[in-house]
Amino acid sequence: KEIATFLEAENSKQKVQLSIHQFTNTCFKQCVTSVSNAELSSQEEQCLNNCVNRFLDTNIRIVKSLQSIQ
Amino acid sequence: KEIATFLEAENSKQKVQLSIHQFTNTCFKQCVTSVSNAELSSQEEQCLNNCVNRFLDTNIRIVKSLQSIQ
Amino acid sequence: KEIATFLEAENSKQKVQLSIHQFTNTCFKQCVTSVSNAELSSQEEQCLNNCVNRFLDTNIRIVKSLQSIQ
Amino acid sequence: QIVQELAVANATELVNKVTDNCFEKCLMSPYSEANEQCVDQCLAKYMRSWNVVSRAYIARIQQASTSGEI
Amino acid sequence: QIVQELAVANATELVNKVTDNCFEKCLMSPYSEANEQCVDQCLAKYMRSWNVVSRAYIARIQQASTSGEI
Amino acid sequence: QIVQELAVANATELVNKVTDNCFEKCLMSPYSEANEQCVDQCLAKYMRSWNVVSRAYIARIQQASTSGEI
Repeated sequence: KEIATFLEAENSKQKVQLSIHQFTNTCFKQCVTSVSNAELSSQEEQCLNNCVNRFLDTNIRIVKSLQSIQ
Repeated sequence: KEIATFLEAENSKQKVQLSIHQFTNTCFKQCVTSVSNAELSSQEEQCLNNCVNRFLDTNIRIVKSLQSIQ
Repeated sequence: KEIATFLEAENSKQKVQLSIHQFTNTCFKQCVTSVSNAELSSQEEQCLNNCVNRFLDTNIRIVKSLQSIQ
Repeated sequence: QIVQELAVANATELVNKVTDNCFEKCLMSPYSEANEQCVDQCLAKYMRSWNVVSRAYIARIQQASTSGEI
Repeated sequence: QIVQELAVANATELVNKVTDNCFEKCLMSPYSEANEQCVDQCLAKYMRSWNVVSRAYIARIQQASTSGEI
Repeated sequence: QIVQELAVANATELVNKVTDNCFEKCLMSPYSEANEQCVDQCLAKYMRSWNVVSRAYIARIQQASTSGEI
């Protein structure tokens, strides 16, 4: 049973990691247009923050709508 | 043996489902340009129909060509 | 033990195959703009060669940088 | 239990693809504003598209199956 | 049997990637017309590209392996 | 051992996504020139973006978890 709990915790952590990889990929493409220097501008950082939050808003709204249809 | 038949049928159904997800994703991107209302226009619906059929035509032609090369 | 060696060799071959599929997909999109005939032009062929080599350069540089950070 | 796992996999695939498509159509970098109305219409349109694609694909499979093509 | 499964997986991957690329290059929304000549040329060009990429990649692996890089 | 396999999977995913994004941002068809400075800056910017996205996502999960949403 301890092994099952451990595996489940690892599985959740892995899902979070994969979501972070996916969001970084999507949001970097949209928010970071220039790589002429190595620092993020404050606009880019704000855009990345908004991007994650708006993507999650969209995801949650869609899940709720689909659940209410069923 | 019944279990094998059952699993095979489920497997085929699942492949069809995955193809429908993939086609909807590809064809929605191309055929539905505006989401300013919730209805599909008749052009959009026709485009979606054509998109599926042309994609399958392309797929079948490529499979046949590759088989004839072998 | 022979089976393990055989499986490992098959596994490496499969990874090489998958990389070739991925590179062809990426580089074809960028280097082959016209399909008005069935032959590759010398520019297209050069572009495909460069594309693979530059992609690998990029990949190797990133792996080395990430290793040096750790 | 397999049937249930496949249903979950299908629902997850649907949610992911609708989220990607509707995020792309409704939200623009710098992502400072939400657009719930657009997401709702986009979801409705995506589900209608799913039905059109599904009917077209199944019609095509049945046709191929009747004519002995597959 | 594993070798055979990998060969099938490779063929499927090839068919999927050629179909995606040649659908994208040869067929335009609203997808009302087929374009078989374009698909045939595109397939021929994709297979030639596959060969160029394959040679370039394998040459690079062998070079790295000779110089002791990997 | 599972933890180690997940760490390897994560590192591989990171390398693949950085390579894709930085190849796209730094190298242009016909790919005749390397651009190592651009790749280095792009990698640095990608890692910073990863951190921003990671913080934003985890903050959101914790918020949802506190408010009992999930």
